[in-house]
Amino acid sequence: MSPYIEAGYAVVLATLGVYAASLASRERSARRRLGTKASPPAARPAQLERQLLDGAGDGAPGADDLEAGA
Amino acid sequence: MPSLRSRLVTLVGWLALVGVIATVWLGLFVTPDAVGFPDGLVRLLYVHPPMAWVAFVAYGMAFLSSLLYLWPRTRDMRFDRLAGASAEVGVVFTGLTLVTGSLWGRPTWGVWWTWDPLLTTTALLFVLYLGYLALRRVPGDPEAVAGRSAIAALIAFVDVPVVYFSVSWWRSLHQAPTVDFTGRHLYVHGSMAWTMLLGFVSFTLAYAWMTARRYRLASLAVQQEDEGLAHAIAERRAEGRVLV
Amino acid sequence: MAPAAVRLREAVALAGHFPLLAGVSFEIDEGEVALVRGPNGAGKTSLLRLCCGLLALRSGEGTVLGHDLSKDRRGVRRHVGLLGHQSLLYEELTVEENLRFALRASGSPADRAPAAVLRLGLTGRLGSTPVGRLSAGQRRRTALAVLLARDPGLWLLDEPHAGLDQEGRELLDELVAEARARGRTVLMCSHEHDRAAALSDRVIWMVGGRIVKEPVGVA
Amino acid sequence: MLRDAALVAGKDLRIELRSRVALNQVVPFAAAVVLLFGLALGPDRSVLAPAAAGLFWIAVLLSALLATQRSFAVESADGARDGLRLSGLDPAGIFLGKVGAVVAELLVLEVLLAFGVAVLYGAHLAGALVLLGSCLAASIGLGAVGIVYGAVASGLRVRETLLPLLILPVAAPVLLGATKAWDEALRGTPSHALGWLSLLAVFAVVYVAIGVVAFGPLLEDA
Repeated sequence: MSPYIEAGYAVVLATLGVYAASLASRERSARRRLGTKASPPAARPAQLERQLLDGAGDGAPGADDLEAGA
Repeated sequence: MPSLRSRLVTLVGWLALVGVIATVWLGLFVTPDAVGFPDGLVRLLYVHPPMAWVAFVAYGMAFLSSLLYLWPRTRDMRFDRLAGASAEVGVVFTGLTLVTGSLWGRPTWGVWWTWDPLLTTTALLFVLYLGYLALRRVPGDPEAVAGRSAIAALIAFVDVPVVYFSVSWWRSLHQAPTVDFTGRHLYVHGSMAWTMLLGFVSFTLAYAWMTARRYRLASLAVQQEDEGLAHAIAERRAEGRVLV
Repeated sequence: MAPAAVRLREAVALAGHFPLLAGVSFEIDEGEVALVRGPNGAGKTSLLRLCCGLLALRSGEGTVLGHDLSKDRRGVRRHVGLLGHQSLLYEELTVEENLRFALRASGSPADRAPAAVLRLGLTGRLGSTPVGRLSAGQRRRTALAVLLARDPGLWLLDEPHAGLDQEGRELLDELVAEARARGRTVLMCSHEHDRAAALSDRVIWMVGGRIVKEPVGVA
Repeated sequence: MLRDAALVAGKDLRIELRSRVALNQVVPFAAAVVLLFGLALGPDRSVLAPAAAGLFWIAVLLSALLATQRSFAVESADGARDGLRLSGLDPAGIFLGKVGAVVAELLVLEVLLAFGVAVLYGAHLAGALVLLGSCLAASIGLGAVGIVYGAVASGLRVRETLLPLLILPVAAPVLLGATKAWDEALRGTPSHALGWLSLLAVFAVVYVAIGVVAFGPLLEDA
């Protein structure tokens, strides 16, 4: 079998593997920076905005406690 | 307990992994050599066309979500993140399309690159979407970045058919030997057809899994920015109180 | 026309991630001249840019001359004039060319241009020199001439006196007084406290991106 | 909208006449590119003449990049960009006006460059109708893509490096179509160029349409 075939398969598998690994590691470091559990993404920015303005801070996932009554 | 969505993503991930391994195993060892393709070159057909197909799907998804973002009623930052994620995965697969394409060309015509319409278009797309990704990375107000990127994705995708037709016209003038990559006119033995189909399905699943993970990564980044924003507004307020 | 020319409620505007305005609420009636005071970086200029639709409203509500800032911030621009630190003019074009372009672009009649040029003393050779070769003060007068010729419903003046000579400042005071007499609304921010205060019906204090009551001991 | 377009085009062209950047810098740049091709490919006419169309259009493509960047540099002086937003001009009008100005500059450049190429490469210009037609369609296409991407990249510091990377791949079909149209004309078979002219026309229409729709939001966000 021509060596080009193995080369082709090897390149495909290696690249996809490396990319998948990079996704996983980038996600781990992002979570560590956030210091949160593996929770789903937080409320959308607009929603977060409203909570923040009226200082409710009702424990939306990922949003830590904000000083009330700004 | 991870939500239903992330469990679904994990499931897709495993399915993709199993599918890819099966395709490789079938493609390299089980399926027979095909007539007309010297020393087993047909086996690249299980890998190369799916790469091109997934790249095209990825850019189509980026185009669609950009359109949805631009349409005022359906405007939502999640579409912007989806477009970015899909385009990034698309660039990875486009790169692989080019590599496997030239690996195909080398033994067949003794040259790394033939100006074949499909490959040339893919090369142009590779550069085009690298530009798109570069544009996305330029810092700025989230809405501004999203708006810019959506329009760039719009332009890039509209360019695909234009480039393809102009290149194929151009190539047809030179009548160079171009083997039809999708191997349509190749007599496809039973097991080969299944392997090819498996290749398409499993690489598409791989694309779906990667895009989902990249999307979640983008959401985390946004969440991190929002934390910063909340902090910034609180700080800004403190600046006010100190003077009052 | 709605009584309030400008009405903002809890308006938030961002530059990237920095909150320029962190919840601003106030109202200005039509024909009123309001002065915004406060330390540097309090968000005065951002407030003016928000009112002319240059700055996007991230959250909260805002209407200017009946136009809703969150939905139709481009619509408000024909009725608003901004005199800022930058002249917003093309340096290669002459004073008259800039004036003509600005007037025709905003759809105002071009016949008011000569009167404005005369009033601002930009006559003769000055009128035909490219703006790039003018001094800062003369550029400010040219921008003022454009504003006077357009005579929009809402005048937004960002430290208008800066860069003008003594004669220019007196001229500016007259123009603001005349605009008020014509029922135009003026929102101005300035560090020339006594001079600006004399022109204004009301003073608004801004600190940290918000409107505050009368702060103690703020310069 | 067309009234605004004429106003903006007039303003851009007046600024160009006053500052003469296109004439004094972009045309010499194109001439330099054409000369460099001559140096690179050697003086042999049998090599240069057949390649004349391709070299001509690469020079035009690169010049179009400079012209569109110049078109946006005009707005950046002293807040003129905010002035444009505040002017209440219809964004589609601003887009068409700026494209019109760039197309006018490109056409002037192309006419001058055509003689340059004829002289330097010894290509004899024939089939003038096809030559002009392709110049017009290609220039409109290039102008439209340039101005749209110019607006996309305008507010950014990395503008100079990002704009070429964005525009060139998209403009590839224009380079292809225009070169082929010119080849047919120069070879004396202008009728064959019809297909390529229609490609250029389609490209121009598509990207002008995208520009008219997209320019409003783009002007706001940048």
